[in-house]
Parts: sequence; C-alpha cells; structure tokens
Amino acid sequence: MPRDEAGILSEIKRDYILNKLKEGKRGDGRLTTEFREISIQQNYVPRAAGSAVVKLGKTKVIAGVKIESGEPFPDTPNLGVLTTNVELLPMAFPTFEAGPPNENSIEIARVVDRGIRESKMIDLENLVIEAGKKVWIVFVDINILDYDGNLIDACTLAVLSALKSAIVPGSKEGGKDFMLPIRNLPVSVTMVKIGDNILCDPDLEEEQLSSARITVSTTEDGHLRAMQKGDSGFFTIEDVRKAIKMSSDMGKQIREKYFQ
Amino acid sequence: MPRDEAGILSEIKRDYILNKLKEGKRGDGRLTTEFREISIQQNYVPRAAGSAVVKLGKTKVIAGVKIESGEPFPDTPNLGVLTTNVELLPMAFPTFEAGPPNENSIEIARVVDRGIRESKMIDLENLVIEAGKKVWIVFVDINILDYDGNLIDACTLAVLSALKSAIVPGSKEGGKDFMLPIRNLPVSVTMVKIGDNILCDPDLEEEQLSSARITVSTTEDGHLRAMQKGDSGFFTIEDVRKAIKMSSDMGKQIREKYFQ
Amino acid sequence: MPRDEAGILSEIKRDYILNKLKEGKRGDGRLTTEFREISIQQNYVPRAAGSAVVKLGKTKVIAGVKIESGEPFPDTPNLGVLTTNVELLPMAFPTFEAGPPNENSIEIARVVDRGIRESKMIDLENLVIEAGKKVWIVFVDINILDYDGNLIDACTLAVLSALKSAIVPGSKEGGKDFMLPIRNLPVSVTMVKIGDNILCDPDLEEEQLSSARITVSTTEDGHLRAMQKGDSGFFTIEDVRKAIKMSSDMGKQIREKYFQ
Amino acid sequence: MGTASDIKLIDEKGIRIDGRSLSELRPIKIETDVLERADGSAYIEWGGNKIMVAVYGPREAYPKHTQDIDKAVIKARYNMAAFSVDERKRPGPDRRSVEISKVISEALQCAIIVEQFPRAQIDVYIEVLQADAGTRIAGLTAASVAVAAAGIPMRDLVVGCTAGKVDGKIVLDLGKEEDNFGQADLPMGILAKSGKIVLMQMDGDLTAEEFDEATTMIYDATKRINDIQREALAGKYRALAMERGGE
Amino acid sequence: MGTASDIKLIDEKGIRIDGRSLSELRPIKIETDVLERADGSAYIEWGGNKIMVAVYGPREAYPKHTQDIDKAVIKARYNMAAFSVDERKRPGPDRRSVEISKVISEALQCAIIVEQFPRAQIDVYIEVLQADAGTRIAGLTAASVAVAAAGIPMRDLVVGCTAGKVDGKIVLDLGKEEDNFGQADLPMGILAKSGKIVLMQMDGDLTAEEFDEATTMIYDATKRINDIQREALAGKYRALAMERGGE
Amino acid sequence: MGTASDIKLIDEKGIRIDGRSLSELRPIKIETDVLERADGSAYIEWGGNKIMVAVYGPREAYPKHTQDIDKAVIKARYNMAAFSVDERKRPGPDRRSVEISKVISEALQCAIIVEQFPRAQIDVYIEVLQADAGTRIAGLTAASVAVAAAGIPMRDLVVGCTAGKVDGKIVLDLGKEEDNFGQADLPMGILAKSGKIVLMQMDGDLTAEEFDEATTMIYDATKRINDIQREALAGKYRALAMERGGE
Repeated sequence: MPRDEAGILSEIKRDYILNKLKEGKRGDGRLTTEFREISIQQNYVPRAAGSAVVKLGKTKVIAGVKIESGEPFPDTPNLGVLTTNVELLPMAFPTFEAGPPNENSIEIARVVDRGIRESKMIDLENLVIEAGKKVWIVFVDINILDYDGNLIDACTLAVLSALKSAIVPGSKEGGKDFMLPIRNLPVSVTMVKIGDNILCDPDLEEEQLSSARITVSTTEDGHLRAMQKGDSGFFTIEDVRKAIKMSSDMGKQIREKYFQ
Repeated sequence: MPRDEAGILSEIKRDYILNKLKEGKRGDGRLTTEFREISIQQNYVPRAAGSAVVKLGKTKVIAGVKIESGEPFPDTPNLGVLTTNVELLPMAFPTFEAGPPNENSIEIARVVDRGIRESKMIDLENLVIEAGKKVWIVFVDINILDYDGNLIDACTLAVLSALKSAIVPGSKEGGKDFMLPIRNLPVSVTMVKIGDNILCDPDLEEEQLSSARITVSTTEDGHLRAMQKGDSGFFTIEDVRKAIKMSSDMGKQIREKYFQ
Repeated sequence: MPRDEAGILSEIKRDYILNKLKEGKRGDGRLTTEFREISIQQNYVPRAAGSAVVKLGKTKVIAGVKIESGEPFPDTPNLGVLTTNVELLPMAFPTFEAGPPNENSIEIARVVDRGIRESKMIDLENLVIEAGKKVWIVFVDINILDYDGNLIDACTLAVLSALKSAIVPGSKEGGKDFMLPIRNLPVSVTMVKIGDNILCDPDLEEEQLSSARITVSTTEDGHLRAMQKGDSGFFTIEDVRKAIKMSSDMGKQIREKYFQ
Repeated sequence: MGTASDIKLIDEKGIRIDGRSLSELRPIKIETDVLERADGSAYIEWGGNKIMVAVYGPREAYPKHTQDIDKAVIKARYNMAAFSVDERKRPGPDRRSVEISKVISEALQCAIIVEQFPRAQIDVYIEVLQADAGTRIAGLTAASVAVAAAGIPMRDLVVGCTAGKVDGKIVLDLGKEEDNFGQADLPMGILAKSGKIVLMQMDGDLTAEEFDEATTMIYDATKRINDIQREALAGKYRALAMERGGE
Repeated sequence: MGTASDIKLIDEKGIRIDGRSLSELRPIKIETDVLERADGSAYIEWGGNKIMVAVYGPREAYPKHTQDIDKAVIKARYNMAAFSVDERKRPGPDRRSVEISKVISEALQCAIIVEQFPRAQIDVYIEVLQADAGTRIAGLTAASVAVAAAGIPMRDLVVGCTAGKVDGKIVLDLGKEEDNFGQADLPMGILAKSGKIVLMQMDGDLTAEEFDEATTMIYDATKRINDIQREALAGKYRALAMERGGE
Repeated sequence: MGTASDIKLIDEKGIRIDGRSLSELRPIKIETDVLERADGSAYIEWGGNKIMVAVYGPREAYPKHTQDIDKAVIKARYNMAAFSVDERKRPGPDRRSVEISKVISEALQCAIIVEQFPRAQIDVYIEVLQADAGTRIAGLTAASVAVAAAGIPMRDLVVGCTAGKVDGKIVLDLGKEEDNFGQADLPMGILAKSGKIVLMQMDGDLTAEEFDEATTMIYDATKRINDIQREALAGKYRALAMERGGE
C-alpha cells in the first residue's frame, strides 16, 4: 500500500502512536479490537442491480453490482459466475494512478472475492438460466473514493450490502425478477501488527507503522473461509490464533449490528 | 495539437502574422473566409471499396473505406455500422509518435464521424443483409501523411470523397455489388480565433497562434449537424454565430466546387 | 540481441577470439563448422502433448506443445493450425525483461516457425476434425531459460523434439489419440560472420563480435526451406553460398545424430 | 443523436415526459468537501446523475516533459463507474471518455488562473457513479466547484448546461429518453459572469435560428445553475467561518 | 476451493488417492546451480510440479523511483509456462500470478537481510514448467534456496508447505485432485528456524480447531522440507569445496 | 509460401499470369520529395504497390538509453494502412510488421554512414497504402531513396528485389497470385555498387542450384532498379539546380 504524501509518517506522529500503544491505546483512542465508525448507504445507485457506499472512518468506497446473462465457465456449466473488480481511483489518494489494476488492487479484489466465494454466500446453483449455456453473471465492481486505511474490510462491507439487496433481472430472460439468492454473510476482519500488538481495522497511519497485515473472513458458524497475510513482516502462530479469535468476535458484532 | 519542431513559433513570424491580421490579411495572403487550395484524388487505392487523397494546402491525408459483413449493434439491429478511425502517422510531423490513438486523433475521428453520422449521409437502413444478424460494416480509416494545420476539414473532405465512390461488395453475400447509398453531403468548416479574428481553414502557424478552435458541419439545407469547440481559449456567442455563418457559406462553396 | 552485462565484451577477450580466428580456431577450440554439445531431454513435461529441453552449449531452452481443437483460418479451412511463440524469460539473461514479445523474440519465433511450416514437417491436412469448422491447433511455446547464443537453432531443435513425440488428443473429440503426423525434419543452422569467417552455432561472445547472422533451414532432401539474414552487417553472395553448404552438411549430421 | 422512435416525448400542453416544462432544469444539488483526502472535492446530483469530483494540486507536473514553463496544465479525467450505466461498462477509458476528458480540461484551463502556477499540474478527477444524460456538463459544473473548493484561484466559475431538440421543439437539459430519441443535443460550458463559451459540442440537426433559441435558453439557465454552485461554496465558507468563530 | 464431487479422495484406511497417508509429503527433489547465467538458481520437483528459479542481484533498483534508501527491494515474478497446465495458458501475467508474485516477494523480503543492500533490487524469477497443485509453496521453497545459492545473506530459509481439508479430514500437501475437490487449502511460508509465518493464505472452510491441526501438520513437515533444502545447498558447497580442494 | 492450387501461373510459352516474361520486373515508378514536413521522402509504385516513405533525422536518439555513442541508430517502421489489403487490417503493428521493420532497419544501417552521427537516431517511416506482393522490398527500395533525399550520407543505395519459384520455374519479382500460390519466395536487399547482401529472407522450397539461378536474376535486376532510384534522385537535384538557376 502506498505511504502518505511525503512517503513517510512524521517522527512525531510515529512516536505518539507508538507511545500510546505501550499504554494499550491507539492514536485515535480506540481499543485494539475496535473498528472505526461504519456507515452504510444501501442502494446508492438505483441503476445498478445492487449497490452501497460504505464509510469506514475516513475511508470511503462504493460497490455496485450488475447482473447480466452470459456463458458459464466450461468447467462449471451449472453455476452462475461471480467476478470482482477493485479500482483504486486516483481520486482517492495523491499517489494512486489511473490505469489497469496493479498488484495492490488485484490483491484486494482477490481477497474480497475469496471471502464471498468460499463462504458460498451467493447461491450460484440457482443462477442458471439454461444449464451449460446461459447463466447469470454477477459483476461486482468496487471503486475506492477516499483512502484512509483498511480497504479490504471496507470493500467487503460494501459488497455484502450491495449483494444483499441485489435483484436479478429475470424478466430480461423471460422469467421474473428475483432477489439474488444469499445464504451466508462472510465478514472480513483485517488486522495489523505494530510491535507485538495486533490492531484491527487499521487506519492509514497504523498501516504505515505496521510490519504485517492479516485478514480473516468468517461466517455465522464461526468457520474460517478465507485468510490472507500481507506485507513484508511476519506473524507468529500465536499472533495468528489471536487474529482468528479477534476476527470471529468482531465479525459477529458487525454481522449483528449491520446485517440483521 | 502539437506545436512546431521548436515547440514555439518564432517571435518574428508571430509578429508578422499578427500585424497582417490587423490589416485584415493573413500570413499567406488569404481572406479570413478563404480556404487554402484543395486537391482531391479519388480512388487512389483501388483495392479499397472507396478512397481519396486530399491535399489542403500542405496538409495531406488519405482516407480508405472497407466494407465487410458483420454483426449489427444489439441496440440498432436494423442498421449498418459506421466506424471511423484516424491515425496521426509519425510520418506526418516530427513529434507524432506511433502507437494507439491519443486524445488528439480520437477527437479528430469523433468530430469527423459525428459530421457524417448526424447528417445521415450514409443510408445505414439500406445496409442490412439479414435483419438483426448481418449488416454491412463501413470501416473508414484516415491516415495523416503530412500535417500543416486543419486536419478535421482535410479528413472530412477525404472521407466524403472516399464514401461517395465506395462500392458495397454485395456479390460476396449472394447479391450484387452496389454503390454505397449516400443521401447528404455534410461539409465541416474549422475556424480559429486569433485576437478577435475568426479565420477559417487555419494552417499550422495560425493554429499555434490561435486561442480556440471551432468546427461547424452543415448539410445542403444549411442545417447544423455537428459542432466542436476545441483548445483552451473561449468564444463569445457572437463569435459562434459568425462561425456558423462562415461555415454555412463556405460549406456551400465547397459542396458546389468539389462535390457536384 | 542483447550484449553482455556490461554491454561490451572486454578488449582482452575480443582480441583473444579474433587472434585465434586468424589461426582458424575458435575461442573454445571448436572448428568453424562445429556445433557445441547438444543434449536433448524429450518429454520433460508429461502434461504437455509433447515437450523437450534442449541444451546447446550453455544455452538452454524448453519447448512445449499443446494441441487443442478450434476453428481453422478462413482461407485454409481444410488445414490444421500451427502457432509458434517464443518467450525470452528474464530468467535467461540479466537484461531480458518480462513483457510482451519484442522484436527479438518475434524474429526468433517467426524464423523457427518458417522452418517448420515451409518444410511441411507437420501434416496439417490430417489435422482436420470437421472441414471448415473444427481443426487441431498446434500451439508451440518455447521458453528461453539460459542464454549463451544461437537461440534460433536451440529453439528449432527443441521444437523438432517436442513435435516428434507429440500426441494429438483425438479422444477428446470422439476419436482416438494419435501421434502428431510428421513428414520432414527441417534442421536450422545459424552462422555468423566475424571478419571474413563464417562460424556456425555462435556462442554469446561470438554473436557480440559478429557483424551479421544468417540462418539456413534445410530438409532431408537438402532443399532450402527458410533463410534469414540478421544484424546490421552484410554477406557477400559467396558467403551465402558457403553458408548454404555448411547448413546442408551440418543439418545432415544433426539429423542423423539426434533424430534417427 | 439517437434512433427515431414513436415515443411521444412532449405532450400537447408542452409538458415533457418527466413532467418538466420546455425550459425547466432537472433538480440539481451540489455539495463540497465530500472527500477527506483530496485538496478539493464536490458532489453533484443532477436529475439521476450522481457524480463525484476530486481535485489534487497544483503540484509539480509529471512526467517532466508535460510541464509548461508559463502555466499550470489542467488534467481532467472523466470516468464512468462500471455500474453507472444500464449495461455494465468495462473499467478504463473508452474513446468517448477520452474526448470528454479533453474538452473538460480545455474548459477548465480557461477558467483557472493557470499563469500563477508555472510547471504545475492540477488534476481533476470526475467519477460518474450513476449516469442519466448530461454527465459531461454536470461533471464540468461540479468540477468547477471542486476547483474553487480547493482554493485554486479562478477567473470565473464554469457552468455546464445542455439544450436540445425534442419532437421538433427546443428544450433545456435533456433527460435520458430525450437524449436517446431526440433530434439534437448541444452541451455547453459557459463562464458564469462573462458569458464566454469554453465548451461546446453539438450533434443532430439544428437550424441557425434553433441554435439561437437553444443558446438563449442555456444562458438563461446559467444564472440559476451558478446560484446553486455559489450556494454550495458559500455553505463551505460559512462552515469554515463557524469553525473559526468557535475557536 | 473446488467443486463438490462424488470422488472419494480418502479410503477407509486413511489412504489418499495417490497412496499417501494423511501427513505424508509428495516426493521432493531440489537442485541448485541449474542455470549458467543467473547469480543463483534452483530447480525443484515436488510431486508433479517442475519449477525453475533464477535470482539476479543485488543490483541497482530500476526504475529509480522504486529504490528504497534503507534496503533492497525483492521483486519476485511467478510465471506459468503456456504448456504447464492442462489447457494452454496464454503467456503473460494473469491476476492470480500477480497476487502470488506479491505474496512471495513479501515472504522473501522477510527472510533476506535486505538492510545490507540499500537502493538495490533482487529479482527472483519463478518459472513453473509443469504445475501439479501447490506451485506457489514449491516455488517459494525453491526461491529461498536459489537466493541462498546466489550468496545473498539471509536470516533464515523460507519453507513453503500446504495443508488442507479433504473428505472432512486434515491432510498435508494437497495433490491435484485434492486441490480441485477438497474443502480447504492453507498454503504457508515459514522461516525454518524461528517458525515465523511469512506467507499465509487460506480458502475453503476450516474451524479454528482444524486450523490448529493443519498448522501443526505444516510445522512438522517444515523440518523435513528444510532438510531437503539444506541438503541441496550443502551439495553445492561440498562441490565448491571439492573444486577448491582440487586447486 | 501459399497454398497449393490448380491455377496455372505460367503458360507453355513461359508467359506469366500478368503477361510478364520470367525475368521481367513489374513497372516501377519512384518520386522524391512528396511530403512537405519530413526531412526526406519518397513515393514508390511497384506493380500495384503504393508506398510512401518519410525520413526524419538525424536527431537525438530518444529515449536516451537507446543512444549508441559510436553511431546513429536506424529505426525503420514498416506499417500497412488498414485499407491496403483485401480484408481490413486492424491498425497497429502485428508480428509480421515488427519483423519486417527489424530487417529493413538492419539493411539501412549497413548502407548509411552511421558513424557520422553518434547518439543520433534516423527514423524511416514506411507506409504501405496499397499492398500487392513484395511490399518489403519495394518499401526498402523507396526508403533508401528517401534517406538519400534527406541528404543523409550513404555508402550506397540499397536495392530491394524478390525472386521466387512458380510452377517449378524461377521467376523475378513475384506478383500477387504468384506470391499466394508459388513455391518459394526470396526477398533480398542489395547494395547497388558493391553487391553486398544486407537483407535476405526466404521461405518455400529451393535447391542450391535454384537459389543460384534466383540470385543471378536478382543481381541482374538490381541494376535496372537502381537506375530508377538514381533517376528519381537526379530529378530532385535537377529541380534544385533549376531553382538555383532561377534565382
């Protein structure tokens, strides 16, 4: 992930955050297990099949879902198709550049996609129009509007919200429109390691101070559905166990608060 | 549009042109409403369905038309297809570079295309082979060979000439070859603003001195079919009215002289 | 072709090689008509339809063949399709860069392809599944693993070996698997000119010292099937006749030694 | 302009398909400072259009060969979100976006006092989140506000507005069906105070008289749109003043 | 993870479809110095995987703006040969390759003493010649050996290994069918001595308990794999010593 | 070479399908100074081929890393217009164009006194407006004239010419059908005075004896083509002299 405008956090800011952490506190006063404020605006783009704008602290993303008919993959003729794309819009950060997806946007898209896909959130079996020939393709496009850390979770929340209210345009294929069939709600929780601390939902400054990142996606049953370690630092196995626990707890809270 | 080799017109040249303009004259002695000499060589490339080389002063372009069968656009199943492409060949100017179309060549192609398309010059309704499935696709490709200003008008003239003599290879689809059905003759007139003067058919030096560019395309009935303001200067509404009048007058003259 | 790491051969090395050549000897003791040691490992990648790793001195390449069904070219509806691609992997040399094929890899691929194609080595007539609709497409992909000169011949040898053992997966199209039908064995011999000498199978240092390159491909009957002059030097017509003779002789030896 | 159609777009009383009169604008709402990271930002809703604009700069122009020693270069990038239109649009610029980015850049170049920032560039990112006819002029209108909100000195605000011909009548601010099935489209960008034209495109079929009628309608609307722009900026400065007052 | 299937992947005796026990690795073979031109190289066969790795560097990072004034930047490039998979793969990076290149670069960054080479880059080219499940961890395992063979100072070798869930059971080192039809996949990269985790991805369905079981299995295998790595490097140094001895 | 065919390309009297004898060239016409902007230019009609060539330079090579401190670099770009061939060709370079650009660049490099212009590049743009077999050698022939017309010092003019095998006979300068249905194609680039070979490609089926016959035919034609080149350049200098005389 890009550093800030100057490429480095100021010494003073760095020291302040690290000193606070010694006391078990974060720069903005949060607990290590605490998310920033989340706000979700569903159906922001009525023209899309489903959509949502999510603010996670000062990070802001929009997800839009389009559902169109098309050919299934040859090796899964009886399943609908899900594709996920993330655009790091140059609008969102001074050093983001327009252009094809880079390794950062591809990683985010793939981690978000994995959480959705592996949880079997979308009932792809019920998105077949004509077996082997025609299925519904669910295009999920996520645009980053404002970047202040933890894009993976912001994107996951936006996708969940967009998919939950998405409508399949069945009438275009001689049937009826119907709600996109949803089974599970995978919530991702991303944490970073700063010193020996594991902090969830890092903001940009914390991302810059951290040595490594880990994302854990869980479903209602508490099962792990996807994980991703990022950045060039390391985790111990104890760190990972702690992260799994944190994700499971926070995932439950988020699911209850925002998706009931 | 690119500046000249040095990137700037010499002071002396600039002063000369500006002084002349104060007397209502142009650097090369033309009236403000006067085009440079136009020469048109039709059917330059017999292998194409239609073609023409146009010289407009020292500007030289070639247009070639290919007509092939293909699928219609889904939203216009009963219309043939027109596509227009412009290549600013590196041959034409020291700073032109090979590569995919840039914003300049795209703008030229789209303005030329708009004039042709909006005038309904080509009778696309009569280019259907099998409704909804197979239509004639008219590929218009324009290559800039030598650049000395006013590419839009040079390209439009070349396209008009190439289309007027183009033959649809109906025999390849079990019918007979026939002339491409043409209804109107949209002529574009491009003007620039230097000081308070509006000059038509600018050469490269005038383009470099000008603050803004305007193209107006009209048909035989004197109606406006397409307009485009270019460059970072401005026009007043009176300027635009003057430009419309000039385009209408010059368009008529060009139509009579070159397309009767 | 790229120069060595420093971009230039050391003076000393250069003088050594040139002095040796005056005595009719090469830097590594070979005759001018002598190839470096050739080793061929066939079926290196069992997952491919055919494959081979070839070492030619310190140059190392791998060729893999995939055979899949697809559409024939419109102008050859009754022929299978052959496509040849070469990747100059960044692994192979300090200055090779990842990315789409450049003029060097395209030239190598096209010269190798021409030798195979023009000799009619593969019996493309017998690769038709359904005339005009479905044929076997033979994908030949060659990756350069280690570069020490004379890629064209190394690649040709690898392709010959890979094709000779390739199996067409006929069972996927309702028939039986069968050996790819092979008729001829075109062997390419590449030579360079250093001073007035023509040396075959140049290593990297000889390539760097040479002024021009020539490749001659011949079949069992001694006929010429493909030739390519490369680099910015010249050959006299006598040089070329000498090269043709050398290619014919060496081609015969290689064919006998490695492809009986 | 679009395909012919039997749809009647204006009824005998001169009421348009969405209930508007001939010279009526769709509802317009502008907000500033909607993004945290950008140097300036604005959000516009214009009819069903939803467009976000961010401004970065002036900052050193990059790559270097794009620098102008006399003035700042304006690099506007108009972009449509994949989900903003009826059929999913593949991400990345198409030819239409490239052209629109160019004419918007040129329009802003004329409004900004670029001479104050030699060798600099000012990036204006226009993201169409939902498209509903007239995105380029709505985007330009918002872009102008976002530039002002970034504190970049301007000669004047640019107002974007469209007129067109529908069922043979000149109307203001084409809606989606009017855009698809109308007979002419005339998007313009106008400097609010001076009335100078900094963007103009047109396609379809207009007589010179119809052009005059259409531009008169646009100039008239310019004042109304500019009021909304200035109100949005005033809101920003009121908010700033209150913050300061509270200190 | 893959599609559901009726194939039975583990029999009643706990024997897997390729004859292995639950915690058994596929055969692994590593060689060093398989390429002439590279600064270091390694070749690994792991089950049916055949992967070649070349290392170039440390050399000055290029382009300049990618330089880090404090340390070397690791640029790993994972690439599959067109013929390495069942259906011909078009040459060039796809999204999957880009992600794998990123996580492998990050894993190596942690193992190499990058602080010794400010402004430098180390290129690690991983070419998959034949793919047979687990290419990323096999590639990482070989890459670590190739870096060491290039004489680049490392804190520790990185060992790659996968565990997963198949027919409801946790198993080590998924084979091709297990990868296609299994229920979970957990590839990890671990520093051999310290046990630190430098690469971890997971997809499928695991409980926290199953995760513990899987990681225990992986840690256990790490030692065995690291022995093979060290043996390959020892072979190299024995060979070097013999050469020197012969002088 | 092309597909087999039943078309008889040479009749019993040795007359070819377009009426030529075996060693007869198609009509060739060369003009210089056909473009205003370029530093040198030429236009060639050779049979149905219509090709325009522009030369720019010597100018500083860009980007800098392409500079050669000892000599100028020749960058020829062979390009076919979309409408130049039977089926519309998509604009931009394909693999064939890339290869032809390379061999033409190399051929010209040998003819131009590149040592006089260290660090420079000379761009040679070859645009095929209509293609009719033999575009590369016609392009090379014209390129050589355009370079000379630009006043760039040359060792020698390069003459391009093709021979081939048709219906079992060696013939000069293949026409379109001969190219499509013949048995061998041998395009060459030859320095006019010295006879040195600077471009040579071949495909099809030739014995060594047939190769000798073909090259003899080409060398013979070289003189005739070179006369046309020199006449075109002489025309230019006559014109210049007349201009001066008129002063």
